Amino acid sequence: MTTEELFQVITELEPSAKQSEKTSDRPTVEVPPEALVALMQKLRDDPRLSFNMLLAHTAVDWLEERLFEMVYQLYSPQNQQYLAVLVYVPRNNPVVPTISSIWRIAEFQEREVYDLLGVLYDEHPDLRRLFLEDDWTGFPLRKSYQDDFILERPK
Amino acid sequence: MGLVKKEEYAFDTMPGVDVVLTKIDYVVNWARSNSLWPLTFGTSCCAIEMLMATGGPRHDLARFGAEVTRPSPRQADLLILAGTIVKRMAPRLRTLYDQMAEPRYVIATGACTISGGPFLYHSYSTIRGADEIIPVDVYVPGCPPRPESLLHGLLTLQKLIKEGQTIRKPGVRHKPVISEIPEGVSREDITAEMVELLEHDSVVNIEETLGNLERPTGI
Amino acid sequence: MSVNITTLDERTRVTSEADSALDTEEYFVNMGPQHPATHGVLRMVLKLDGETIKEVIPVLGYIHRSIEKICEHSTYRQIVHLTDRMDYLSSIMNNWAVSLTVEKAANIELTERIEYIRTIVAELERIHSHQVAWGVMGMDLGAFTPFLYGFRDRELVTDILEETIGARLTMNYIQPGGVMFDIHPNFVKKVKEYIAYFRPKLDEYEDLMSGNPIIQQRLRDVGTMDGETALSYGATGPVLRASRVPYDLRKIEPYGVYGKADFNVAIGTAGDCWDRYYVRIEEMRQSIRIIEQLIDNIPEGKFMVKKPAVKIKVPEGRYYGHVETARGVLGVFIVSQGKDIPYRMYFRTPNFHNLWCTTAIAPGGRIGDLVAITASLDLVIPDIDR
Amino acid sequence: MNILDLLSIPILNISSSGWETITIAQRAADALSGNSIELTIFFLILCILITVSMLAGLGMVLIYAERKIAGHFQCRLGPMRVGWHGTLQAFADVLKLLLKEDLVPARADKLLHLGAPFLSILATVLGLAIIPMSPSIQVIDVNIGVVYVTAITGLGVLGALIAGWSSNNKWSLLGAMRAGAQLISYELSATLGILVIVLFAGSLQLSEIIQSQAEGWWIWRAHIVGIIAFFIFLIASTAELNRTPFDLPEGESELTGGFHTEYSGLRFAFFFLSEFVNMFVASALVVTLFFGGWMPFHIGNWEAFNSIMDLIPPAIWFAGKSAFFIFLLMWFRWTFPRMRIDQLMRLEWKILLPIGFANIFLASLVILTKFHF
Repeated sequence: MTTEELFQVITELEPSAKQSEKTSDRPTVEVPPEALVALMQKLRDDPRLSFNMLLAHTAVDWLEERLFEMVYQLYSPQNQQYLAVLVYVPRNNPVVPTISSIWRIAEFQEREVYDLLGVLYDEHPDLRRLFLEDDWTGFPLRKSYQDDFILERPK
Repeated sequence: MGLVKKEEYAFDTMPGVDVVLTKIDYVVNWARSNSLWPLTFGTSCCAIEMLMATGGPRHDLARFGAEVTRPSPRQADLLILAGTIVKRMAPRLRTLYDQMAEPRYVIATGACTISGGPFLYHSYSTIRGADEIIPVDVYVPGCPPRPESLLHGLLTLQKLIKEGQTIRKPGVRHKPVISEIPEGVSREDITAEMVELLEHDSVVNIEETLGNLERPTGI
Repeated sequence: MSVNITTLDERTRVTSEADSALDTEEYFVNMGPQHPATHGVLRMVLKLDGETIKEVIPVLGYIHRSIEKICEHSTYRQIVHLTDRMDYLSSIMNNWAVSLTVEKAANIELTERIEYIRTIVAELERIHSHQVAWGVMGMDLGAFTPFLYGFRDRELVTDILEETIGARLTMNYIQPGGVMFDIHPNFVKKVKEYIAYFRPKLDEYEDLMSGNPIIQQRLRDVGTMDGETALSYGATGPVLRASRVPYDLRKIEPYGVYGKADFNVAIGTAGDCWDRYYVRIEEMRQSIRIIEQLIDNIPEGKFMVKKPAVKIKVPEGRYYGHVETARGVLGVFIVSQGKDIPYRMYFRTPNFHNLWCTTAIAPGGRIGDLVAITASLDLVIPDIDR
Repeated sequence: MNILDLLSIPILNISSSGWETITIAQRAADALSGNSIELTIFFLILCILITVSMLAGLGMVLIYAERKIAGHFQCRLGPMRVGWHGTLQAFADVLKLLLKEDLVPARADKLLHLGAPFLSILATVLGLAIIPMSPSIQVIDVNIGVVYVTAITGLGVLGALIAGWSSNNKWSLLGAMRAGAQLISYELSATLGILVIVLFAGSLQLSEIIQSQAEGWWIWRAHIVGIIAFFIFLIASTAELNRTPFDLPEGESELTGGFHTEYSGLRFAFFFLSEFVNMFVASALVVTLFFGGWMPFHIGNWEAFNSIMDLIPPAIWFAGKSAFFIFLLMWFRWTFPRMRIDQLMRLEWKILLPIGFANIFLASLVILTKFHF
């Protein structure tokens, strides 16, 4: 399946998903948060695509654009095809629907993103800190994170 | 040595007591230094090189009688800190140390445990040196140190135990601290003070320690 | 909308009380952070009924060293040495993952020699990693001797690697743009000697562990995981392959010179602990095959196409690259703004993903089964926490 | 009475003094009836000395042996630096353990926690007392010796159970429960194994069991039945000793230390010591029941060979045979992995116990039909 065919199938499945203009080395689609769960479900279950593996999920903090970019890396063993799904949410109200009902691992990847970047997941079954203590304040991977403990590397 | 301190007044009027007590002290220290059972504890990379490879056939920690790794801190004498200590682990490490029975010794291996190592800068969670949490007797540098270094560290610790020079009090450091010496103080003064501190700290009254510390239970 | 943030205390509160004297009561027990079976500082809160496991709640973060934060302030060459310390048993392969992604992004052409050296060295390290996994599996099941046999043979691999690289564990060898040093003149000879030595030793491993009826009892039909579950939990590497999914990056999208080597992908049939154990043994055999085919054909050429002093700049964009380490797929996600340091760096580590399989397969078993399962997943904790 | 008289007592005379067993307790009673108070006291002290010195001496020797044997099994050397080839290693270990701080967890049951190790070591000492080490070295010879041994082993379980329960630690409790379940279960099989020999020997007394093997050890004479009983007893006693592959109560990689997780110093040393000395007691029992105890090795009517064998003192025979079984137990430990708790129970209740019962039935048939040698 070529990349063009892939995008064709995806827009057919979910009209709100569109090819991303961001530079990336994988085929990338952008989708609004509301349509994320529906798109993911179809990406996994559609026999033409069957993206069975959620390889990675993380988020990028774009401080200047005031956005969180949620990245989902998918792989389809059947077609040997990679796909990256991007979702943008505003930085002041970062809420994304959870996809842990589709891939079990998403539950834990989402917990990691919540822990380090403070993105909240709607309907998440067990949203709590993963690496840091429950009483930790702030989200360290945010670009705006301030902590007196951190030592700067001398130039 | 608690034994010595407690019995001192009862015996010191008798002639020849010094010799006897020194001999007892020697035997006790000999036993302690030759039977260092490490705790099965390793946090990261250094654990492979320190406890596992050093305990392995080529380097064979058993030659020094230190291969009996005890998984329970109550039965261990030696805490080999192998790997980074992070903020979340620090209170647990303190608990582990508190759960160990006296006499207990600590060897800090690897750059991370000594200073934070490669995770020193820009890290929001790495503790910069395990000796901020528990007293450390011997430092073994490297990232990770070679097994031979740990063997050398172990022999150094044995030597320290035989000389009665181990550290029992948190906050006291064998680590050389390079900083500006204030005016009016000479290097010799500092050395003398450190020697005094070390001598003072190597004497621990077991009765007192038992009475003062409430020890946490459970793992 | 319902965002509900919980804490560990709430999660581990005992809810059921025994109704009568004959009823059993469930209780929570902490396994770790200091526990011999967790190979480091993993903590698992177990909900037990007697000895039967009802629920496993892994609690992480006891070795969370904020590598991703440090990466945002480090050049790509500095990042390579941080990856050593994630999965220290496949440090070379971790280096490779970063180098591969950076090279693809920055369009760095490599010589044949570099690819050959990288492949051989990585396979040597895969062997040594599986040796440790094999030995530790024995130790967790209560047999201490395999552990020492594994380390006996591992020492010889580290000898070979040390001669070329200068380090025993955290190699820091593969760099963006080549390898740090050319191979030692003795390298080819010693690798051949080692293969001749290790091939019969593999049979000894099988004699000592595989054939033992107690090992068979402890591993067979324990922690069975089908392919669907494994994919859903994001498992990769030997864990996924044991569940009958032949997903091996070395075959699917060959990097290095894996495309030129003839080897098979070992897969299991049942997906139990035994399969995961045996897939590793078979992978050692396949690694030997790969090395044997490549070792005589290392071409001449440069071993480093970019000088170490040159700061590599990655053009703006998002890059995802991955390699097959000894424990699964290590993915590297770089968001670059065109500078010599990344804007955001994310590591998709194999152990983080493999770990969560325990929550699916351990309940219903005994404590002894959980120990077998964690041993068969072959977890390296700093790789989980990063 | 002077010191030379003491030397003439057969106990210090290493040569074999016939196969008639005279226990030390018996000697003390004789001395008392002969109105020789010094001799009575001497023998009573000897009783204590033998058990205690056996406990300490054997403990150290076995600890050293275990570490050295383990080392050589694992392609390394074991202790080398303390004394010649590490011979003083065990002394250093024991001395260190004696001088180590004795901790009681804050919320533990103090009395029981402190007492449990003594119960454990008491069982071991009592077990040592009944072992016939040669015709003249046996502290006491109870006429229900076999029943006594079984009862004493039960006492050892109590030590482990109390230790685990009183520590107020979940891992300890799990270990204690495992110990209780395992030891009580395997006690049955061990007893069934012993019973076969009791049937053949016609006595419960250990010295008489040995006497009954004057014409041949039961492992040969009771042929199939004896061999089955031997294997059942060996497996069951390994399980009772908590040795690999049955070391579940301590299972380091599962329970961190099992019932003795919370013990340190002297009290841990007691558990440690009693575990090792129990190994000797079990081996001694195997030897006594199946391999003729201190009887020399005889082959049919090879008179010359037999008379050479007779020259070796019985104590040496006994020590040699026991050492072999101790080595076997160590071999097990450094080869086998650990079983799982349900597999352990299945092995006992579904395999060993039925075979044991069938074996007893078979043994009765063999005895009735006089089908043994």
